[in-house]
Amino acid sequence: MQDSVPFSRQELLISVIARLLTGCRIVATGASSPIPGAGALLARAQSGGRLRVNVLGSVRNDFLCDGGVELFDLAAQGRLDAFFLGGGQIDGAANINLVGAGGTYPQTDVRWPGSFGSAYLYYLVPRVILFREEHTRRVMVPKVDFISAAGPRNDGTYRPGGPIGLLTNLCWFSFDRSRLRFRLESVHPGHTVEEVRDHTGFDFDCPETVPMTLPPDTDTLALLRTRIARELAETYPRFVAQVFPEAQVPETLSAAD
Amino acid sequence: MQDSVPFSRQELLISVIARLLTGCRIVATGASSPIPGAGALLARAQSGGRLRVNVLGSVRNDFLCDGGVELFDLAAQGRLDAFFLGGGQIDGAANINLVGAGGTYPQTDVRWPGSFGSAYLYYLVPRVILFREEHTRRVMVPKVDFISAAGPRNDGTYRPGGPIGLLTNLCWFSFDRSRLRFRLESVHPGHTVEEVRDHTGFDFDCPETVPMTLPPDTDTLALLRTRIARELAETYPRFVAQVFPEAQVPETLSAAD
Amino acid sequence: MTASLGQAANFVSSVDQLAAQIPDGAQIAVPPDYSGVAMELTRAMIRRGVRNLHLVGVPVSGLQAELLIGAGCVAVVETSAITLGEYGTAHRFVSGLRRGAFQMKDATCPAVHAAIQAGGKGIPFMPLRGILGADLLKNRPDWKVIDNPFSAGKDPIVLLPAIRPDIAIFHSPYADRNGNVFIGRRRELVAMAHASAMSLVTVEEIRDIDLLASEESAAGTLTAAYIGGIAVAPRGAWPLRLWDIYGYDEPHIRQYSDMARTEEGFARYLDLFVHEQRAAE
Amino acid sequence: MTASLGQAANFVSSVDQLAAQIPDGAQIAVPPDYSGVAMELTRAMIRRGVRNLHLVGVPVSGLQAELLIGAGCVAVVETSAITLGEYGTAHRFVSGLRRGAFQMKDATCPAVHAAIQAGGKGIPFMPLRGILGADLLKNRPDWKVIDNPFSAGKDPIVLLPAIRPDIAIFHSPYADRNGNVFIGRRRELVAMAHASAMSLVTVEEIRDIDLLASEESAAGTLTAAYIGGIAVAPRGAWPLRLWDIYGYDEPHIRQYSDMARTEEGFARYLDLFVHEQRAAE
Repeated sequence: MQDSVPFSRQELLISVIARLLTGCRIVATGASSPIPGAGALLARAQSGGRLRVNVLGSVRNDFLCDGGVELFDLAAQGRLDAFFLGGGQIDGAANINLVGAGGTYPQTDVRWPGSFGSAYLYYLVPRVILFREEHTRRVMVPKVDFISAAGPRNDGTYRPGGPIGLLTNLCWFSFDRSRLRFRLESVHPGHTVEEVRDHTGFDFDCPETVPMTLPPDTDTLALLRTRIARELAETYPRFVAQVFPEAQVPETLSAAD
Repeated sequence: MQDSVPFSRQELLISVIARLLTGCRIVATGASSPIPGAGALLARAQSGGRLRVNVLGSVRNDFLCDGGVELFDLAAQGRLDAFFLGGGQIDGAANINLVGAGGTYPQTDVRWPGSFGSAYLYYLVPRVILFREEHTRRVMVPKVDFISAAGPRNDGTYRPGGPIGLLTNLCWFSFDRSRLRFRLESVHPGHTVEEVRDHTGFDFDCPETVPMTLPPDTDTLALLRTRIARELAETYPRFVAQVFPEAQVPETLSAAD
Repeated sequence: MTASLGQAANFVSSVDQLAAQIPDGAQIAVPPDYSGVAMELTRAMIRRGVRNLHLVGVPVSGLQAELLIGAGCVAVVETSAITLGEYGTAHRFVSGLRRGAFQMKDATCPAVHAAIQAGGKGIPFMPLRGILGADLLKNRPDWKVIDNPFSAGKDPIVLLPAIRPDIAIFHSPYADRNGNVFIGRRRELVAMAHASAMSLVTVEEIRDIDLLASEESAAGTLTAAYIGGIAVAPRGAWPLRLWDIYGYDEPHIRQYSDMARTEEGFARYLDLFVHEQRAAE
Repeated sequence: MTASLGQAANFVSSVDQLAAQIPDGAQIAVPPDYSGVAMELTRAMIRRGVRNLHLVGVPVSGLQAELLIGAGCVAVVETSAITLGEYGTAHRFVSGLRRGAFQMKDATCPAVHAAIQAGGKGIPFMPLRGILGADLLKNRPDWKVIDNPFSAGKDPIVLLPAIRPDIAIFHSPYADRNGNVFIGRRRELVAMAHASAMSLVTVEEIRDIDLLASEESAAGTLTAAYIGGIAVAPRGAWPLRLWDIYGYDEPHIRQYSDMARTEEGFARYLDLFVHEQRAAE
């Protein structure tokens, strides 16, 4: 690493997301998604204005005017290039569960809010990035208890979209659409392949040598800590205060001066 | 006739239409329809504000805000109580033709603009008033050459709407939904049943005694020639100038004073 | 509290009068927490003791569903999620679900939108891509899968039956003197109103203007023809946000989520913020 | 003529540049005569000599279709009507139809709207009530009738395949500095833009504002993401009306209808008002 600037876990994830969005025309992020939101805003800043970003919950970064359905229609029109989905459970076939675990549906032992738009966007958006910070065997399960949105199955179903991979606190898996399996592409600095194996409940492909996830460079960190932090603060003030404590200072000062 | 005020052919038609709209909640009129428009505005004035009227082409009498599709959606929702349809040809089964006559479709000898919304509204709006001033065997044919919108057929097809009757320069026919035939209800003042027969190419039911169409009373004529004429003038200035020449004078005067 | 404003217009009633217009067993459509939720009316509905509602979140719901479920007003919940977002867990929803207190119809956002649009278009169903392979489909016998009749090969596609609620319920910044309601770009409110037999709307205020008078203002208007009643309810979305006009009352929603952990706590919340409210007016 | 305004913004081009973006054989969606027709762009298209267009009137067309048909630009006409209203007969349409100069796909207004909405929703088809028993259905093999899968008894219903035009073309009063276009309550323009791969728009002017900045103005806006190009064309709908901003040039349209009775007359009209136009600029 030529860059000696230290960076946080969140900054790494944001920079990875921004790289995954290279070349996109329209990207949207959903509710309670500060890291994907920051990643999308960073990708926009680095795109020279070619990327449009829609941050759910933002006023300034919301270019839609046709109500809640427009994002979904955009996806079906083929205009939405990337979106983010998580899951209370994610399995090795890339099925995701946002509904509940244990027990018998609908009386599950644990209940999450619900599937939101996953059962649709997952099928239509070409670059779905599965994003879940917690990387444990509780989340990364052999088989989800309830399929909110199914992984690709190559069964001839109309499906222009699907996961390109899964990003967690530990690593980045790509998803192989022909083999229908995750493949470990890189492990984040400070973590190991063994750690990933220990905390993953599903089987995945693993090359002999797994590179380290490329850390953000100095320019990216500087951009992130200034302009991106300020853009994000409109929607996620608490996240920005916590992750980019210095970014807010100039704003507060200039407002007070 | 207790009323001695003379009235025009158009005033009679307008007053008949207003009576046919009694009890409606929402009525719409289409393009190039000054007489239905005036009838609807008259019915609104007489409803004490309970009737909403949408006059296509009007700005002041257009309460829709959701684009061109809203009128059609209103109809399918069951909210649009009455609408008007005409036809280059109308037959005794209440089929209407707005496309063309003679020759072989699409190379018909005569071509009219097209079916517009008839193939839909005719099926969904409970009180469709067929309105065609010209009452000749050219228009009132045994069988239309092209069915833009079909008359009711009692074949189990979903059809909450359909014609309540046919109003022309000569008479008012009701349409009998069980017999699927027109019935001569009244002949306009100055015309006869024989005249109607002579100029109608289709067979219709005819009672032994056919009453005269009820003419507009003095109050109705007064309302029509003042407030209604002024309301209509926004959309149909030339019609108003021709049919209600005196209605415009006060406006012009007051504008000049 | 609200009856003094806009009384001249005959479509304006009180929040309690609106609540009285909602019969037991009604299917009601409600918007998400950020889109203008009629919370004051929701409290009035609980006070009136409405029962057996079929609640449709268009496409999701939150605190409004929580309160109605906790107060025993709801028989069916049809939604793509029930969430208080970052402000805590929807305990009454989770607890009611576990006890089987209501029928759960889990959906996905665009499916609710499409079914509501089908309702507004008066068509019996709407097709939608996606969903295939999801367990949602197994648990929605009302959703059907057919082979796309326009496809040469095998091409399964989901058909969603139209949703036609009895009543759409929401809160907006203002209505005009003729009962037209400003909805801005929240077109899900328009879709809900078109699909529903009528809409009951609370507003911050009635303005002495005509929203239909200009192309600019008409563009963001729900026309009065869809409205069954309007009541003035200042800060009527509290403790939720109203667009960019006022924000969430975060401490209150967190307090709610804390109290709602237990049935007793929830009952105390109702006493404090719903039933007592009437006495305070 | 138009290049001098708003040149700073990189999405703004000239009317002729927009015309050059429309390839031969393109399926283009156009609004009715009262909703904002890009007539200046239409004249530029004729000058550029575009051929084999598939013209979709959403849901009808008028003078724009007349000119394009008369000038030999059109291979397919899909519409619920072609009409000049009270201003005369659409002679070139009628004459072309008689000569079999183009394929005619007669429709009914709500069917075009529904098919365009299906295009915008990315669904393969949309069901619609009505139409059954009409000869329209006989002549539209692309429309299918199925039995409503949600009905217990026999319940035939028409399915319309989605329309997904290559280009939506219209004229609006103004766009903002970011390429967002004001469309007011003309939501058929939004539906067309959503369904189409891109939209080419002419405007009276570019305003130095941000239409997305307020809920009020955003409500009447088509967001820039759908736009493939904008050109400034003052009185760009002439001789047609632009909403309530300017009216029809009635004498001109009557003159058109008179001249268009014969092919020679129509050719003279083109010389006078389309081809000569370029020299005059």
